[in-house]
Amino acid sequence: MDRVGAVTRLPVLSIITWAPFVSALIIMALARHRPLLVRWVAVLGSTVSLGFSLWLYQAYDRAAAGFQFVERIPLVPSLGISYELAVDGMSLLLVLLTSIIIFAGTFASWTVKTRGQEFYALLLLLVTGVFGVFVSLDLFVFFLFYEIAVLPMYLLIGIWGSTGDVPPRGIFGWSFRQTGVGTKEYAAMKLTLYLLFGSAFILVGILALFAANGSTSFSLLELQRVHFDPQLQSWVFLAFYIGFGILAGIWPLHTWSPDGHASAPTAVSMLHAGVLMKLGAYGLIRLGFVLLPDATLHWAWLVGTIACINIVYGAFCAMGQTDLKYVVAYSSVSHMGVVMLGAATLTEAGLNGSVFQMFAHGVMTALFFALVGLVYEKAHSRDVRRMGGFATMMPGIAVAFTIGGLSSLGLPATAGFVAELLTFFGTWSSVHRWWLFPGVAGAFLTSIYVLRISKLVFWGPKTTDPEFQHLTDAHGTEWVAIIILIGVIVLFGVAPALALDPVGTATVPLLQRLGVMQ
Amino acid sequence: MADPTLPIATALLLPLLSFLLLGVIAPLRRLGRGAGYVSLLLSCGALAGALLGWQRTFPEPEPIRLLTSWLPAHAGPLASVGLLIDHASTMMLVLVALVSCLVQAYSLGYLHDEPRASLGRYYAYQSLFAFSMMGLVLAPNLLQLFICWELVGLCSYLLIGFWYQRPAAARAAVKAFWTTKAGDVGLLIGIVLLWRHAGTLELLDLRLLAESGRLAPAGLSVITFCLYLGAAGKSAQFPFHIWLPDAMEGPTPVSALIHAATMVTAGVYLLFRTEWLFALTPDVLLIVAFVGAFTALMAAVLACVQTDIKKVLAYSTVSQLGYMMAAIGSGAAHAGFFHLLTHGVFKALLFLGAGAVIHAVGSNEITHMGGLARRMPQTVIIFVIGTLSLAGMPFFGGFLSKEEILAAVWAGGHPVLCLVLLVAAFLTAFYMFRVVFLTFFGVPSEGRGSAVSHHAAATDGPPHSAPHAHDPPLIMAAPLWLLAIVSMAIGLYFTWQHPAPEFAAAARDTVATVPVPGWLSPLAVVVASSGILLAWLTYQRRTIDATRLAAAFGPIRHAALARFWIDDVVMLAYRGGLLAGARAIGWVDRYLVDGVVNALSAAVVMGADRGRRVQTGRVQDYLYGVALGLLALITWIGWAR
Amino acid sequence: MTLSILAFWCLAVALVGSALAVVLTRNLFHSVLWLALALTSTAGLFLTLDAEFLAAVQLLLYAGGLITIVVFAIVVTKRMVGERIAHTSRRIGGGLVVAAALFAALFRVIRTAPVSAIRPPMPGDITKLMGDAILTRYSLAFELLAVLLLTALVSAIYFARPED
Amino acid sequence: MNRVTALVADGSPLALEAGVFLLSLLALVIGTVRRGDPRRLIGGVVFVGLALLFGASFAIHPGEVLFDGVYRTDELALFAKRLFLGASALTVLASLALEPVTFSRRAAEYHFALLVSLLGMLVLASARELILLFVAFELMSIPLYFLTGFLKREPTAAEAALKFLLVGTLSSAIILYGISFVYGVTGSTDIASVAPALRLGQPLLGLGLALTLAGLGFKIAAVPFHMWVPDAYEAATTPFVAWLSVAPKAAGFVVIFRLYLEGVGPAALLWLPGIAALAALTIGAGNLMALPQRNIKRLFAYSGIAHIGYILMGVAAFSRGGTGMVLFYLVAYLFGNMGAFFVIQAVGAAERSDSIEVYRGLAQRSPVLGLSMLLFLLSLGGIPFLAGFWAKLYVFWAAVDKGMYWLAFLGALLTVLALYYYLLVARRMYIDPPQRPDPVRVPGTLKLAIGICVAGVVAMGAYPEPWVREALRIAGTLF
Amino acid sequence: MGLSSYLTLAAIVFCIGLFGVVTRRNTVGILLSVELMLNAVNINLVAFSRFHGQTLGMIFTLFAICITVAEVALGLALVILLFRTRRTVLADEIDLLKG
Repeated sequence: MDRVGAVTRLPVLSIITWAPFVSALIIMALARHRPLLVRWVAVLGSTVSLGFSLWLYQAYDRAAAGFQFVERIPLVPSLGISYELAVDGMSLLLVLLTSIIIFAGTFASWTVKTRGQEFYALLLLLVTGVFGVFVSLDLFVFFLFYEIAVLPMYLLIGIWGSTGDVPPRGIFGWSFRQTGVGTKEYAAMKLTLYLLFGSAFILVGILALFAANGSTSFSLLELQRVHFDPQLQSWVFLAFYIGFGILAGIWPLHTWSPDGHASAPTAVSMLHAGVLMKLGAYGLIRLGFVLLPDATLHWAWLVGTIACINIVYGAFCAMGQTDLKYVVAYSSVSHMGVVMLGAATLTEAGLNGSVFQMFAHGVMTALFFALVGLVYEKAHSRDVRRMGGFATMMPGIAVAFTIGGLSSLGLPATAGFVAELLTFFGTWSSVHRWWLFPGVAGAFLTSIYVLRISKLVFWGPKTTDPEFQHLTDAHGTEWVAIIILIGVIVLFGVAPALALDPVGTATVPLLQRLGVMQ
Repeated sequence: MADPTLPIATALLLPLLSFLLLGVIAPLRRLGRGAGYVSLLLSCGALAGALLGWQRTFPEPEPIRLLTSWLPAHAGPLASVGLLIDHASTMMLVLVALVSCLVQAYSLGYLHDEPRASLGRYYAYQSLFAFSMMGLVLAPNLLQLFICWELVGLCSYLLIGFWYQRPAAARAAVKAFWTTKAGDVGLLIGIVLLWRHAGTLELLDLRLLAESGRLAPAGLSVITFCLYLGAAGKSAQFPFHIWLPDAMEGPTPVSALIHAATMVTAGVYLLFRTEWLFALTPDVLLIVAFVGAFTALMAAVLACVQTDIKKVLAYSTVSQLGYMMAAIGSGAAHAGFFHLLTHGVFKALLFLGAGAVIHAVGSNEITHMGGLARRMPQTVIIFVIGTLSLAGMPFFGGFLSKEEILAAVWAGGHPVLCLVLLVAAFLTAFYMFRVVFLTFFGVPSEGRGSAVSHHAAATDGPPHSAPHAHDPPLIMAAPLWLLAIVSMAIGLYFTWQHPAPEFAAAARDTVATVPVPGWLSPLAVVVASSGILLAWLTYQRRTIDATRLAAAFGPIRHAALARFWIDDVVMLAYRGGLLAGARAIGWVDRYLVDGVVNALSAAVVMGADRGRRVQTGRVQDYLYGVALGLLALITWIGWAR
Repeated sequence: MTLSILAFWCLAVALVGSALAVVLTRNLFHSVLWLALALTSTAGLFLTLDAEFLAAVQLLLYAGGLITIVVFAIVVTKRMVGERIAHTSRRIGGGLVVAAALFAALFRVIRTAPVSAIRPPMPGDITKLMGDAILTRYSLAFELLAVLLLTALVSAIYFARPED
Repeated sequence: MNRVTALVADGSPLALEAGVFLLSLLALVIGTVRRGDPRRLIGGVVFVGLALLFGASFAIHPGEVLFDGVYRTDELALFAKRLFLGASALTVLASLALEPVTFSRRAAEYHFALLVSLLGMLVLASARELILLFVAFELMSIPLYFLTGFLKREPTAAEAALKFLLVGTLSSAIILYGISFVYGVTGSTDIASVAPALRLGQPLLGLGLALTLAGLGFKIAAVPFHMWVPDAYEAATTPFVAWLSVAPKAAGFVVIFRLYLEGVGPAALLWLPGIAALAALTIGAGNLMALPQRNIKRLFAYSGIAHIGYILMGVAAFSRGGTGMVLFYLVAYLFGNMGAFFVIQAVGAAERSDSIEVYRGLAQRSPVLGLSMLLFLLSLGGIPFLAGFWAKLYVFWAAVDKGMYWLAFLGALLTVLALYYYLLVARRMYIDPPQRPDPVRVPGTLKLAIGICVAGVVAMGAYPEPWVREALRIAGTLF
Repeated sequence: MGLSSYLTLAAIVFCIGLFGVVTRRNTVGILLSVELMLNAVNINLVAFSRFHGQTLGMIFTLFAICITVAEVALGLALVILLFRTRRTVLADEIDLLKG
C-alpha cells in the first residue's frame, strides 16, 4: 500500500465524478426550454467523464497496482472524514463501465418528451453518485455518494416511468391494490425505499467499524490495517451483505428490481441495472471482503448459496414473464447471482469473473434496456404475447437484441462468456464445488429464455396485429448507444485481458489478504 | 520443407476477414451477390491455404503449436488461444475449407432469388461459420475448442433460422441451439472439471499427462462422460439427435455444410482429439459405443419412413455419426475420424445433390418427385455416386471407412454392436436407394402437379414446377462434380490400396483386441447389396408391394413415424416442465415473495392509520398519555435501582 | 406537640376530603368551593410548617384571587348559555388505576427514603430572609415573574376581549 | 436605553436578555401608539433588532457569572442563545409575510409574546439554579399557549391552545413536583449540587429526576408526552409553528443537558437505557403516525416528533460526541424544518389549504419553491450533501459508539419509513401533474427566509466541518 | 409530624389531582384538578424547606403560586374564548383536531 501516495497533479477522479454534476447544474441553470441544448450539454458532461475514464484506464500503472490517482481533502477532520478518492484495478473497470453507460444512456434518452431538462439533470446527478461510490476510499464519502446514487431514482421513475398492470392474486392480493403494484409510483417508491432500507444496514455497519477503531478515521486504507473482533466482523458482514445485497438483487430481497426496472425510463434502467446493481456487489467486495476477512471466510457459504438460488430462480422467473422489460429485469437478478457467486468462491478466477461479470452484465443489460426501450417507444407495448416477427420491420434492433441475448447466455466472443467461464472455474476451485452446477444450469436456462423471447418478439412470422404494422427500425442518434454497447461487448469478449489485467492487480492482493491465495 | 503455419493461419483468418467485412460494412453486405463473391473469393483463398498447409504438414513428425495468452492470471495465463497443427487437424481443415468453399459457390446459384440484404447476411454467417469451424479444428486446447464449438453452434442457429419468417425455421433454430446447448452444459462442466483435475487444458500437455499415467484416475470418468455429453449433443447422438432433422429447415447448402459435413462431426472430432483421455476410462467408452450403435440403428429405421428427402439425409447423417461414435467407443478413434472425412465429402455431395433436385422441383417431398432421371441426368449420376458411397459399396468413398468401423467394432470386442451396425448398413442401403428410385426413376410426377404447387409454399428454394425441372446451372453443378470426383477418388484409391486395418495398431491396450475375421468385409458388401436389392424390388420393380412391406413392420413403422415419441417427450418436458415451472415460479415471485413485501408495507400503513386513532383529539386522552408516560418512567426508575 | 399533630391530622383530613370532593362532585360551583377549602387547608398546613407569610399568600392569592377568577369565568360562561354546565367524569376506573398506581410508586419511594423527622430551627425571620433573597439572588427571576404576569395579562385580555 | 447599549458594548451577558425585553416593550408601544396597520413596522423593527442582537451575541464571551451563580453564560448557553435568536429572527421575517386579514392590529401582541418567550429561553439557557430555571421555563411556555391560540377567530385555535395549555400545565406541575424532590434531597436549588447528593444514593432524588424528565418530555414532545403537538401545529399560524417546532424544543434539550449532564454527572449512565427507550419510542411512534397524514402540518408535526427521537438518541449516547451531535442536529433541524414550514406557509397562503393534495405539480408551477421544499424534505430525511444527512449520521455514530447498535439500527431503518412520507410529498410536487398552471406567489420576506434556510441546509451539508468542530468544542466544555 | 407524613400527604393530593385531571370532562374541572396537583407540590416544597431549616423552598413556592395563578387565568380566558366560538367547555366535545 505504499503506492497510495502516487498523487497526480490533475484531479482526474474528481473531474470524472463531478463533470456530470456540473453539467446538471448548467442544464438547470441555463438550458430552460431548449431541449436540444439540454441534450448536448448532457452529452458534453458524459463525454468529459468518458474521455477521462478512458485516459485513466490506459494511464493506470498496472505494474505498480494498488490505489492510484489519490486525491485527499480533509472534509471533517474532527471526525476523521476526508474526501479521499482513488482507483484500483477493480474500480477502474467499473468507472469505465459507468462512463460508457452514461454516455450511451444520454443518447438512449434522446427522445424523452416531457421535462427533459429535469430528466437530464437528475440522470447526471445520479451518475455523479455512482462515480463517487466507485472512486471513494473514505467509507463515509462512499456512503454519501451511495445515497446520491439512489435518490434521484425516485423522481426519474416516478415522473418518466411507465405503468404496467399487475392483477392482484394470491393470499397477499389484498395488499396489491393498496400499494398500487404495477404503477410507476409504486415501483419508484419500492425501489427507493428498498435500497434505502439496505443503506440503513450499511450505515450502521460502517459506523460500527468506525467506532470499533476508536472513531479516528473512515479511511479504507486506515481501517484495513485494523483487525476487527471476529464477532463484530460477523454481524457487520451480515449487515453489509443485506445492505449491499439488496442493491445487488439477492434473493429474496430482489423484488424491487423487476418492478423498478420495468417501470423506469430507458436510460434509468440502463444505468440502474447496468451500474447500480454492480454497486452492491462492489460494495460487498470493497467493504465486506477487504475489511472483514474473517467474516468473509465464515459467511462465504451463505453468499454463494444464495447466489446460486438467484441464478436459477432468476432465470426461471425470467422465463415465466410475458412482459419484455420484466424478462430483462429478471435476467439481471439471475446474472447478478453470477457476480455474487464468483465473489463468494474466494478464488482468483472466481473473483476476476465476478468483477468481469459486473462489467459484462452492465454493458449487456444496458444494451437490452436500450433496445427494449426502443421497442416500447415504437410499439407502445411490452407484452410479448402480442408481438412477433418484428425483425422484418426493425432488423437492426432484432440483431442487436440477439447479440445482447447471446452475450447474456454466455456465448464465446462476447463479454458474458468470459465472465461466466471464470466464475465456473472459480466455483470448482472453491470449497463449495457444487456451486458449479446451478451456475451452469443458469447459463443453460438463460439460453432458453433469451432465445425464446427473441424468437417470440423478433423472429418468426410477422404479427398480424394492426397496431404493429408500421414499426420502424432505429435511426439517427438511437444507434449510438446500441453500437457503442455492442462494440464493448465484443471487444471485451474477444480481448478479455483488457479488463483482466487491471482487475487482477486488485483481486490478487485481496485474496492474499484473505489468506486463500499465496 | 516450409513452415505450414503461415498458410494455415491465412486459411483461418481469411473467413474472419470476410465476416468482418460483411458484418461491419453494411453497404457491402447489402450488395447481395457482391458480398457472396467477396466471401467466395476469400473462401477460395482459405482453401488454398489449407491445402498448402496440409501438404506442408506431411513431413512434419511433431505437431506445431502456436499459443498466445487469452485469459491472464496471477500465476501464468489461465487460458490461451492459438493453433495446433498436426496431420489430423490439417486434414480436417482441408475438408472444412473444401466443403465450405464449394457450398458458398453452390449457394450463389441456389439462393439467386434471395433478396440482396439477406443474401449478404447469409454470406456473413457462412464466413463466420468457416472461421469458427476452422478455429475448432485447429484448437490447441479444449477452451478454444469450446469457444469455437459454441460459435459454430451459433452459426448453425443463425443459418437454420435464416428464413426466420417461417415459424418452423424459427422453431427449429432454437430447438437446435437448445439441444446442443444442453450437451454443451456437460462439455463445459467437463472442461472445468478437467482444468481443475489436470491443471491444464492444452491438448498436448494433457496427452503427455495421460500417456505418462500422471493423471489421477479418480473422477476421470465423470470428466470424460461430461465431455462426451457435449459431443453427443453436437453430433446428434441419442437422445440429443432430435434437433438435426428439424435443422433441415435451413437452406439446403447450409445442411450440406453444417449439418452433414462439418459441424455435426465436431463431436466425433472432439472425441478423436481426446481419445487418449477416453482410453483411460473404458466404461465411458463403452457407453459411447453402445449409444453410437443404437443411434445408428435407430436413425436408420427412422430414415426408412421419411418422405422428405432432406429428412432422410438428416437421419442418415445421424446414423452415420452413430457409426463413427461406435468406432471411437470401440477404441478405434482413427476409424471414426476416417469415416468422418469420407462421410463429410459424400454427405455434402448428397445434400447438394438433393438441393439441386429441390431447386428444380420446388419441393422436399420425394412423393412429389419421380422420373427426374431423364430431365436431370447429371444430377442422377452425382446422387447415385453419393448414395453408393453412403451404402459402402466398393470403389466408392464410404467403402473402406465403413468397413474399418465394422472391423474396429468387432476388434473392440463388441460383436453384438457389429451386428447392429450391419443391420443399420442394410437399412442405409435400403432407404437411400428408396430415395433414388422414387426420385429419379419410376413414375414421373406430372400427374401430381397440383400437389406440388400446394406444397411449394412450405418448402425452401424458389418454387419450380416439376415438368420444367432441369439440371442445375454451372455454379451449382461444378461443386457437385468436384465432390463426386473427390468421393470417387477416395473410394478408388482405397479400394485399390486396401491397406491393412490400422486400428489393430491404433487400438490401445486397455481395449481387448480381438482378431477380425476375414469374412466381415465381404459380408458388409453383401448386406449393403441386399439392401439395394430390396429397394429395387420394392420401389423400382414393384415386385414387393411397398404397403405390404410397411404393414409387415406395422408397429415399428408406426413408432418410427412418430419419431419414437422422443420429440414428444422432450416437448412435454419443455412445455410441461420448464415453461410451466417457470410460470409457477414467476407467480410465486410476484405473489408470494413480493407479496410478503407488499403485505408488510400495506400492513405498516394500515397499522399506522389505526395507530393514528390513539390521537383522539380529546384532551383527557392526551393527559392520559402524559400520566401513563410518567407512570412508566417512575416505575422504571424504581425498578432500575 | 400533640396539638400540632392533631392540627396536622385535621388539616390533612380536610385537605384530602376536599380534594376528593373537588374531583368527584358533580357541580362545578361546588367543585370550586371545595377547592377553596383545600387551598385553605393547605394554608393551614403551611402554618404548621412555620411559613406564615406563605400561608397568607396562599389565602390571598390562591384561595382568594384564583377562586374569584374561576367563579367569574363560570358565571360568564353560564350566563352566556343560561344553563347548567355538565360537570361529570369519565373513565373513572382508568383514572383510579392510574392515580393509584402512581401513588403506589410514589409512596414506595417516599416510605423507604431516609428523611429526617426533626425540624431544625429556622435561621431567622423567614419573611425577611425570603425578601432579601428575592431581591438579591433571585432578582432576575423576580423580574421575569413580572414579565410573565404581564404576558399572562396581555394574553388573557387578548383572548377574552370580544372581536376586534 | 443607554444602559442597554452600555451593556452590549461591555459584552455583558445580560445584554441579550435586556435587548429582547426592550424590543418586546417596543413592539407593544408601537402597537398602541401607531394608527392603522402597524404590522410591517413592528415586524421590521423586531427583525432588525433581533438580527442586531444575533450579531451582538458574538461579542459576548462565555464564563460570566451573575447573581451568585444563578446565572452563568457558558459555551452551551451562548450556542443556545444564538440558536434561539436566529430562529426567532427567521420567524419574524416570515411573519412579515402573514396576511393582513389575520394579522392587522394584532401584530403587537404577536411579537410581544414571541419576544417574551424568547426572553424566557435566553434566560433558561444560562440558568444554573432551579428557581430561575423554572421561572424562565414558564416564561417561555406561557406565550406559546397564547401564540397557539393567536388565530382566535378560527374554531380550532382556542381548542389547540387550550389543549396545549392543559397538557402544559400538567407537565409544569409534574416538573415542579420533581424539582421539589430534587430540592428536598439536596437542600439546595443549585444544579451543581445534584451530583454530590446522587452519590449518597437518595431514592427520592431519582424519583425527582424521573418526574422532571417526564415534564421535560412534554416540552420536547417525546412520545407519549407529544400528543399536543400535531393539534397545536395544525391550528397555529405557520411561521410560529416553524419556530415552535425548533426553538422551545432546543430549549428543552438545553435543560436536559443542564440537569442530566452537568447536574447528574457520570451517574447519568444509569439513565441511558431510559432515555434510549424514550428515543426509540419517539422515533417509532413519530414516524409511524406521520405515515397516514393528509395534512402537511400534521405530517411535519409527527415527523418533528420523530426528529426529537433522533436527537434523544444523541442524548442517550451521553458522550462528548453525542452531545456535540445533538447540537449539530438542532441547527440542521432548525434550517430544514423551519424552511419546510416556510414553504408550507407560502403554499398554504396561496392555496388556502394545508392538505398535501395542494402540492400537486408544485415543481412545475414554481420550480424554485418546489426545489426548496425538496431540499428541506431530503435534508430532514437524511440525504447526503444536505444538513440532515450529517446530523442523522452523527447521532447514529454517537449511539453506535456507545454500543447501542440496536438503537442505531432502529433509527436507521425508521429513517426509511420517514423517507416514505417525505417522498410522498415529493411525489405530489414532482410527479403528479399540476391542477393549476399559475405559480405560487411568495412574498419577498418569505423568499428571503426560505433562501436563508436553503443556504443553511446546503452549506451545512456541503461543508459540515466548521459546524461539527464548533459543536464538538461546545460539547467538550460540558465533559 | 415528620417529613414523610407531609410528603405522603402531598403525594395523595397530587394523585387525587391527577385522577381529576384524567377524569374530568369539563375543562374548568381539569384546570381545578391541576391546581390541586400544584397545591400538593407547594406542600412538598414548604415541607422540605422547613425540614432543611431554609427559606429556599418557600421562595420557590412563592414563585410557583404566582406562576400557576397566571396559568390558570390564561386557561380560563381560553375557556371563555372556546365557549364563545364553540359553545362548549366539555373536553370530549372539542375534538376538531385529531388523528
